[in-house]
Amino acid sequence: MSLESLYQELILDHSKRPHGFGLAEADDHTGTSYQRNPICGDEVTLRVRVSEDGQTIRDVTWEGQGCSISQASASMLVDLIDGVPREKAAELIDGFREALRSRGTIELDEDVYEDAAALSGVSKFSARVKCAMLAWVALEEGLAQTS
Amino acid sequence: MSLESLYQELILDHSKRPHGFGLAEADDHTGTSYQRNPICGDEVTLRVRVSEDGQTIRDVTWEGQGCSISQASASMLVDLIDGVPREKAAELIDGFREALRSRGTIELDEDVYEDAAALSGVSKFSARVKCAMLAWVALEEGLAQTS
Amino acid sequence: MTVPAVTPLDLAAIRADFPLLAQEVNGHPLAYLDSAATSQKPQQVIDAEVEFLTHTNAAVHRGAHTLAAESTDAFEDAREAVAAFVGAGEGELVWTSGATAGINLVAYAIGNATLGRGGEAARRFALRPDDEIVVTESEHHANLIPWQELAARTGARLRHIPVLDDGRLDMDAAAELIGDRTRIVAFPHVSNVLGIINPIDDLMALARSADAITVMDACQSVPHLSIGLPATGVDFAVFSGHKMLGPYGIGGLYGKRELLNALPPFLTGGSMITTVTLDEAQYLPSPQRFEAGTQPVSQAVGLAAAARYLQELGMDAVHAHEVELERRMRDGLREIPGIRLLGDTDAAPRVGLAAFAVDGVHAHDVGQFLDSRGVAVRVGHHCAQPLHRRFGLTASVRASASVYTTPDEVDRFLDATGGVRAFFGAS
Amino acid sequence: MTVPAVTPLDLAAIRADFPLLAQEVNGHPLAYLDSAATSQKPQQVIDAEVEFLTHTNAAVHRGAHTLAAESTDAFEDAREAVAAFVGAGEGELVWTSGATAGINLVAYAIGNATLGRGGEAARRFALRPDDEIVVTESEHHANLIPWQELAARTGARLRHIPVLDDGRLDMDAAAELIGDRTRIVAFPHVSNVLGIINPIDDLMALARSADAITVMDACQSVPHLSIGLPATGVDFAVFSGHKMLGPYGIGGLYGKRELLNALPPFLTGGSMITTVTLDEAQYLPSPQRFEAGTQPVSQAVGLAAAARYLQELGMDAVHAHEVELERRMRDGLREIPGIRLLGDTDAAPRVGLAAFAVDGVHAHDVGQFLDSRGVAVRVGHHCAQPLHRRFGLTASVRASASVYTTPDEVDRFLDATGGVRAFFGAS
Ligand SMILES: Cc1ncc(COP(=O)(O)O)c(C=O)c1O
Ligand SMILES: Cc1ncc(COP(=O)(O)O)c(C=O)c1O
Repeated sequence: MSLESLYQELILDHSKRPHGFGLAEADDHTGTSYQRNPICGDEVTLRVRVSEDGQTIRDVTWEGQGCSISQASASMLVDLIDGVPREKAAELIDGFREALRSRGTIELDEDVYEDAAALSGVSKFSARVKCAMLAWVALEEGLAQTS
Repeated sequence: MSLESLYQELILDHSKRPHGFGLAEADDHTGTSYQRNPICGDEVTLRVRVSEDGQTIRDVTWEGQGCSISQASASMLVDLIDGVPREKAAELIDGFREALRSRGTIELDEDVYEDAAALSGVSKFSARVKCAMLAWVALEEGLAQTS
Repeated sequence: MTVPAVTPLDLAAIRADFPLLAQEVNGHPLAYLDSAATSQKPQQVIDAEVEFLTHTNAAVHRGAHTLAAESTDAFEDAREAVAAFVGAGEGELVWTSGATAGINLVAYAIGNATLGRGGEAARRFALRPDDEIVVTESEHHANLIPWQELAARTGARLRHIPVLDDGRLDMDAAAELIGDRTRIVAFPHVSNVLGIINPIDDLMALARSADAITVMDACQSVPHLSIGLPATGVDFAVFSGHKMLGPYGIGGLYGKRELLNALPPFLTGGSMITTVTLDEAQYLPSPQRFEAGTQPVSQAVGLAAAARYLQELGMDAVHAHEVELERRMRDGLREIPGIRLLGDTDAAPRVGLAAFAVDGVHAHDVGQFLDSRGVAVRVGHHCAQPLHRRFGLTASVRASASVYTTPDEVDRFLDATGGVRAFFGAS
Repeated sequence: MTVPAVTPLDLAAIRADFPLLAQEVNGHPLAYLDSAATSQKPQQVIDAEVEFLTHTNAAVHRGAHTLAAESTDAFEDAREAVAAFVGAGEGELVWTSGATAGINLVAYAIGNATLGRGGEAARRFALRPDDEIVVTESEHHANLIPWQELAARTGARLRHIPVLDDGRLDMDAAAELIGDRTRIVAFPHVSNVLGIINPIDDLMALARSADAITVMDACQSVPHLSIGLPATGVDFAVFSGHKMLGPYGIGGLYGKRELLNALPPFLTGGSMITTVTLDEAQYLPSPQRFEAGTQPVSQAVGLAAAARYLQELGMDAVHAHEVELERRMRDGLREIPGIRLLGDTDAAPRVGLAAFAVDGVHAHDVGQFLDSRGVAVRVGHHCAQPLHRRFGLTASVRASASVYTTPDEVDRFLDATGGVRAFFGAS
């Protein structure tokens, strides 16, 4: 595995100019989760807002600090998840987790995962999988609070 | 090391007909020590009586149960130590300990140790050294109470 | 006990895997009959550890570099393999340094809960004075003293299920003992002295009706039986690597995941926390919560190799082999005058070991005599003083088998044992 | 710091002893600079363990048979060798599964004394509410959380000696902190992040004037310095085998004999008792008192081989070698723009490690980049979150040397580090 396949341009770009950075106000329709990678101390606080009927994701905002993988992953998640139905989000999270844990055997589909598909390469670096998962686990937990 | 050099006739004889078995009454001139081998549960309770002036050993009695080495060693000690000056007893104990811990490099002198010299072979069986030492440690502790 | 039909073990092939067994002792081929104390290790286990140490070795869960990642993978793969061997699921297998450490972990963690550690979730573990902890009279000290100490620290009372003359647990007494006050029931799956497989379903039924926490000492069963720990229903179970063809310094604690995550930590330090300030720490879930500090990484890899080795033999075949040897041992010992077997009953299933006393000859002397014939057995109280006291003994002789033990070794053991009383002139 | 004149290490010969170091990583020769996390093991250590397992292996302190006796001798000889390495006398070296376990042992034993265990002799250890335990801000979690937990269980208060901007301990603050209420002072001999050798004589003087129990974390000093633990005056000290060229799963607890014999046991189980009834147990003196259950026997043999290996190199030569590498690392890092060294002072003696942050690039990314060049470093908080917080960081990069580290490896590390910011476009 080359370093360049891990740190694709797209990833470095997202990590430097992250989308959705800065937490929106909390209200009755938001769920918030704080996740931390115990190994390196990387952290993400992510807030997800759902529609009135709870069925659709309205927006995702977050704050945190960490390596370029964890920051880019959060940023890419924001792009992907905004406006998506709740069920679809759960599927996306599951698929993302499966691919990341696959030790390089499952590629994320670009048509489905958009920019986040660039994170496929992380699955070959098992020590970095947690970094990429941080925001997605936060989303999962945040969503669970909004049901 | 052959089994026969460990279990000499003399040792088996002493173990079957031990000398000094049966505790004498305790009084102002006696010291008593209980010793136990934690590995096998062998135990010896030994009582030593000293002369009025405390300088000479008057008699040694004991009770206990255990392997033939531990029983024979106590019995041989009784023969050797009865009537010996306190200081001499301490020397004998030290010499015995040194020989037993020598892993076969030091032989006990028959002229000094009498029957107990037959225990020299035990020093080559490191797992059995504790068995042979049991009564001697008890004597050391018992004597310390009579000073 | 009915033994399922299985392919018998290929003993010649197995023995070729154990380099130590080929040696001579005192001029005789070694007959190693002390496997219940510690087993020998096949070349596969040694090789797995050496391979790890010479090609992969680095700190796990801690670095981004290649060797660290490979080591972490090897370490967690090992956990999966050992967990699978005992049927444990994710988060249910904690590495310990051995069974003793595992039981202490549970006992101290309960003690910590009693002192208010672990917050709300841990309340269910807290003991009150007059709560009762029930053990058996056949306990190895490892599953006895930690509970004595916990009782002494918390004011709980320790009670015990007596052993019958034939070595079985007195289950009537157990039914009386285990009741409303019982908070913990700790028991051995298999006694390391009697070789009897205890009726754990009955014990579990009693414990469940009392809503007690159950702790099973599986030291002498995991290496010898096909066992699925979750299916037994026990809350916690422990075993040691060195008794199951694996390395020293490693063992497993199985626990129901929900319980492990509610239990406060025991050992604290690195790699088991999320956030640490100078004043307090937040703990990771199981298993990391209980794995403070650098873990026995190469040993985990070795233990996984041991589990795979056993799995390939097939635990049913292992058990059938060992039961046959036990039968041979016990039948043979019964023929020798002046032998008193401990737990000599056919009314209970067993593993491959036999403990006995020789009339007029101390166990230590018996062991020494057998050793001079190349036969290695264990003598002493086998860390079960109360059980020996129960039978009026301070020490016994124990012969125990493993996958590599041959009928011929058993015969040599029997033959030598037959000569003991004559040598020592016991009448 | 003055370095004594010593024969320099023969690096080529040393490297030939470490099979793992010969490999390539990501197309580059491996430069293993993560020895402070865990060291690599020389063939001599691996061979000693394999030799034991294939020729001697049996349960120790427990049997009369030949292998058991030989194993016991090997185990106790190993203790003597490791004790000699750190200057410990008879009964002063307790085997543990590692430094973390050693510190927990002391902390829990003190907790047990506080709960009344250990009788009269143990009273001196009992803590009262408002007693104080003093640690440092530079602690590894292993020497912090056990004391937090002990404080939480006993009502004692935890206090800490702050770290100055340059990484040294604030000894003025220490002099203020340590006083009448201080019962325990725990400190690292060498910080695993800063590499600074702390002024332990001064700390000991303060602790002694307060009559406090002293506990030294010697994890990062024993592998790197010539050290006689009794001469330091500390009451207890711990170290880990795997950081000193030895196996995982073993470490040492040094303690003054008289204190060890007064301390109540921690782990309980087999082989640490004299008499056990169903209700209570009597304990052996140190070291057995603290060695419940089957010990890491082959690992003890391996650790003794590691101690002999280091002794043959000469610890003064080892230290001189590592100090030179440290100098080279730190000098080189100072030249690279955007690097912030932690504890970059020449006012304190040091061991061979350097930790730093790279401006605009997260430590994880730095580590990944270096790994792609074959350079293995550690990234993260190195189990010292409070110390990182002190410097306003959550993570850093640490390069650390051992006996086998070459100047060339350091240069390759420096070279690679010089390219980090450009790769990640940090401005
Ligand atoms: C200073 C220090 N203390 C304690 C420890 C803990 O040692 P172990 O993980 O071997 O128990 C370490 C190593 O991680 C250390 O560097
Ligand atoms: C039944 C039983 N329980 C517990 C133990 C303790 O295991 P370890 O010494 O490996 O911790 C043993 C072995 O000695 C045992 O046979």
